[in-house]
Amino acid sequence: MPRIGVFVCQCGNNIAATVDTKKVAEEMAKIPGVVYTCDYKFMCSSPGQETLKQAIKENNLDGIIVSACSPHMHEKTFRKASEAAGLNPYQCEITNIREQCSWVHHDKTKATGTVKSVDLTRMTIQRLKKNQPLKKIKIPVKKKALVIGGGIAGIQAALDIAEGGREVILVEKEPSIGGNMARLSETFPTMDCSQCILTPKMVEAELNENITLYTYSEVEKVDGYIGNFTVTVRRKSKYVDEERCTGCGECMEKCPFKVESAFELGLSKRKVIYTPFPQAVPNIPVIDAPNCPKIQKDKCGACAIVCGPKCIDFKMEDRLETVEVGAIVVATGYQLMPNERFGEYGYGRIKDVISGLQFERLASSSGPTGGEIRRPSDGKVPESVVFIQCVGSRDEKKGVSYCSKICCMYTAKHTKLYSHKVHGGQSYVFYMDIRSGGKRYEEFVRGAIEHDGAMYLRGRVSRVYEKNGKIIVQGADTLSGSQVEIEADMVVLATAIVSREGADGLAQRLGIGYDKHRFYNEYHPKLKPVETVTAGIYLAGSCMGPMDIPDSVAQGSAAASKVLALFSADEMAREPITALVNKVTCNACWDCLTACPYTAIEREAIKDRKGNIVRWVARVNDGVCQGCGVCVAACRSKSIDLKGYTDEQVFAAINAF
Amino acid sequence: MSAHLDKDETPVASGSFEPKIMAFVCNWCTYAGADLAGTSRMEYRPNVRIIKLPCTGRIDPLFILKAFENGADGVLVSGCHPGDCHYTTGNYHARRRWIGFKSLMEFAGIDMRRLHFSWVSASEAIKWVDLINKVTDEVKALGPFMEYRGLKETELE
Amino acid sequence: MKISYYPGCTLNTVAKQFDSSARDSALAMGFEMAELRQWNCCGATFPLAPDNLMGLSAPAKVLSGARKEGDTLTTLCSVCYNVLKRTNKVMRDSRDKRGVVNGFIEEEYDGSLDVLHYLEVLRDRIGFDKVKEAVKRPLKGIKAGAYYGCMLLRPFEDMGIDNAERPTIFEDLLKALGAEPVEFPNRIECCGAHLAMNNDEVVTRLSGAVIDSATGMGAELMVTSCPLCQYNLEKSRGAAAGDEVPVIYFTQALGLALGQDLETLGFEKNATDVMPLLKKKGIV
Amino acid sequence: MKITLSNADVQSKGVARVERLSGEDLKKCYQCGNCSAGCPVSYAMEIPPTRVMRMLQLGKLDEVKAANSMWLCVGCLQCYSRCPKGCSVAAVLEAMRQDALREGADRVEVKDLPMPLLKKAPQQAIVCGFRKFVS
Repeated sequence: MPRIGVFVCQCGNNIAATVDTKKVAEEMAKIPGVVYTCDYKFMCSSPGQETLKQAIKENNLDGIIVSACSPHMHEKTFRKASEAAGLNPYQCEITNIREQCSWVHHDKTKATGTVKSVDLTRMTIQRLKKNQPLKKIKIPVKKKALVIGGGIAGIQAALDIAEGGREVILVEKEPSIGGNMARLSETFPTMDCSQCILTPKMVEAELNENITLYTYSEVEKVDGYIGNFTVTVRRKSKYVDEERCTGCGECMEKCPFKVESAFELGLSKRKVIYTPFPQAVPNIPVIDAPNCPKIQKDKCGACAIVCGPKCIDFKMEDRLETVEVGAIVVATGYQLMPNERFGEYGYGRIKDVISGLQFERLASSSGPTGGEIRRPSDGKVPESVVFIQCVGSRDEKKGVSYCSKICCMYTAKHTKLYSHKVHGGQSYVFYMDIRSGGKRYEEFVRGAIEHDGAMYLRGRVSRVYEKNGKIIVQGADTLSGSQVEIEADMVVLATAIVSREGADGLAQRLGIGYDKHRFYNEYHPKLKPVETVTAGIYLAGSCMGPMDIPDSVAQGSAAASKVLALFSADEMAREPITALVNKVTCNACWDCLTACPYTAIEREAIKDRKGNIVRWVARVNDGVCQGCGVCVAACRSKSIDLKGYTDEQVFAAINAF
Repeated sequence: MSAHLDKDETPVASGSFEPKIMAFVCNWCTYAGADLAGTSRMEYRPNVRIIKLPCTGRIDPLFILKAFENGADGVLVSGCHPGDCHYTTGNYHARRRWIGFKSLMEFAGIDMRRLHFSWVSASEAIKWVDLINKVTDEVKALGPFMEYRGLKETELE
Repeated sequence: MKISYYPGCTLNTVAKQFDSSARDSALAMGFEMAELRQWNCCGATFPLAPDNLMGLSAPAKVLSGARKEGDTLTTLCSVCYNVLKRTNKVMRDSRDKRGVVNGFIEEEYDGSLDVLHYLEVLRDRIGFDKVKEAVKRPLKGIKAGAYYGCMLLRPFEDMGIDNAERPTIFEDLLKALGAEPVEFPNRIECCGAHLAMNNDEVVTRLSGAVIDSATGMGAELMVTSCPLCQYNLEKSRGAAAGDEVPVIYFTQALGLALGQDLETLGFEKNATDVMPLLKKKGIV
Repeated sequence: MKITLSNADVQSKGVARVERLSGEDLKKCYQCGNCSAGCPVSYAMEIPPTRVMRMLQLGKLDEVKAANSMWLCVGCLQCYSRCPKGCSVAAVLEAMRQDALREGADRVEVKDLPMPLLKKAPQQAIVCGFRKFVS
């Protein structure tokens, strides 16, 4: 027979005004198994808690009920007190007779409140009888982090974690870290040179002894859970020994073959053995294998001949490396929507119709024109440039429905750069709305119009075509209500920002959610902006949606602080409200596995003594399970239960109704 | 086991039938919404008894049948709004299961007006109050639900 | 091969040369255009307001009749093509509208017909490479501007004949015929269409802009796929920078290249004279 | 220009009718101007396409009906083809034209049409013109 104690709280007059707490206690004493009851003015006060502790000890109670306020208020308080008195904290249950009873039923005769309190407490008592003592789950934490993506968000996250004294592996797909920010010329609203503020950070990341750079590498597989991830990284063959290479650049000089530079977005060519840009970190070239005649046809090999330290190896192969980490920060960034989709703008056919990112390269002092604005077709300095905003953004028919957020600002910046570099040149901007919410952003846009003379036209462009060597832009100015035709020398499209190609695949490998645009989902859009539903995996930057540099950096730091908090203790304690599989009855239908929102359910092989697999069953990973119980209701063979909310407990409460 | 305080009194005989409503709610949205109704000192019909679960996705259809067996005249299920689930998708599972379960309940002869499914967020105290009043009044109008109560007694015997 | 053919009103009257050159070219390419036994006017405009089902009954009647004669229907006139193809899609995709329209015309048509423009037949059923092989009199040295107009291409999701902004089907055919297609900006802009009835100013301006745009890119010949475009362009030619550019139907160009008699091609019925150009280029 | 706005304008029944007839949701239009930019006859319209949509959003149906815009639209669908919201101004104008024609407001008198036109123009122009201009 259980030994249960019931403590009914008067909460001053909050409960006692409409509930006869004494009567409730008396009624409860009649229930078999209840050996102690009392009512008290303030159970949560220190003397109240002392009463509770004493009663547990003196009466040797193995379970207690506190009928008081909402469990959201004081469940922790009373469980802690129970624990102090030597009782398993999960043998303490709360009945909510304040928010659910005395405060919402104003019957001064106390009849209504008393009946309901008796019912509710009775239900909790019967539930308590089925409780099992539970233990907090302790999970060991590996204090090493993995950051995926070496753009500004990833670099920031890695630097902050490293400065917090923890090791970080920074994985970057390209041969150099830097991301899209490395392509930018100046940055709004301060007009700092992007390279000038980014390069020191890149170098810092390379030199920080807590950071290991895995460039030219991709995450292939992720196993495990918070504190204990095992990640397989493909380290693509660079054909250059990173350890020995001194970065002298002799090989690139001597390489006789050139292809279009992806970093320069097709605006210039690079060698087949290359670093994407001069300030690359690490400053180690890679060989572009598909274009290398030596690798493809065993011809040439000039680079190997001139290489002093002899670090070129044409036979080098990809390596798979496994790393063990406790947390992962995903910062994979964005790309631009393919402009070719908008045939009316002539991108790809008219050479001088370019994307905003290409304009950044033209304006960048390290770009293909050395920072002079010259058109790609003939190198002429354009006398008039038309900027078209919202190409693909806010276009639910051919593009994406959302606003790409940064284009208003960078277009204003482009007009400024253009007016500073080309005196007498005229820029025109077709816009729908100017979205310049941000510190000093509105002033920046007004500056472009008022000081730098950009002509802003409110309207969209219908069509762009070539005529007699000019580009004709056919648009509308809705403010004057007229059609507008402009003869331009160059057209710049502010193309929509979209998620990275393959973002969905990575999300599936990581077990994190993404929206229909393949942007990653934060756990909560307001209160948990850098967490994901998978514990231990955090987000930063524009892999979540279009974002500018200040926001990306802030998020990188935010994700890093989450990682450092996780790493602050050797073990992580979690509520033991998790699901549990009955391996005997589980028939491996995997309904639980498909239902689980957290990928907490794994397949476990049951083996005989010889090690042959006899059958499969589901297993719940306590490190991942969040205790929602969806799997329990999904299980047809009733083989899963949820600790703390077992079928037995719930049915006992219903039966006591 | 649960014979306490006028429990065995036949409700109809007393002349003023007061229905018993069982509510299964999720911990994060509706339970918190009901708490807010309390802290705001709103008033609603006293006929409802709440059972808290982590998520509506945890609700086994059997819970509802059991509630009817144990004398509930009406049952209410309420959780987070679609898209707001604390567990991301738990309430979608609940909704899907609910759709299938509804036809089974109809087949089993339960008047669907005795069963309510709703979304109440943590800030919707007023919605919670209105919901309880509405459900109570509707079930009251339908009269007591006796069919499943016999089932339980025979089972116990 | 036999393909059902819907000529439409204009091809039996003022655009006879469009019809005859197409039929002869078809035979030369190995298929016969079998004119529907019975047909009526398509209405010459697809009702843009979706509640206007009455406007669908005439084209639906044509389609229903054609279905009884085969599974493919081809047209020459872009407008007929537009109306029939879109009506066919409605009859196939919308169960409600199908019911109402079938009620009007007392038929049971389900939209199962393949409606193809003659250009599509050449491209998809015959193949432009086959056309190229059959050319006997290549249109060498002629810079030709292919004028699409609106109805052949838009709306893209209904017509689907080619990319609505960057079509190539017309140019591909001209290339196969040995001509040099000139891609000009206004090739997908409107000619003024039915405003020919009451608004010469607009038609002259729009069609003039089309010709200007083509000749500006060096076109010596305009090629059309619609009698109304043909009419508007020919009529407005004088307004355009004093140009003497002739306008012909694409089937006339096709027939010419396939080596047909000049009489069948009916160049004399055109309002503009193509002969000087052909002579200059040494083609005839 | 000054307009007075009332609830009756903003919730105009006439405009709701145009929406029903055209199947277009006028609220979707966010005035980007692409229709006006690409419309071949916009230059001659008293109220260009973008502004047609705006005036209707404001409930000013009569003003739009009084203008020549709906009679000039050739239905080339360039507006629809490039509208980022998938709206067809052509359908809206056609719905209004239909409405006017149903009330008997013919745009052309058949007897006034010049003989050379009737003789030379393709039948399709005349059929189409009748359907667009005559009740």
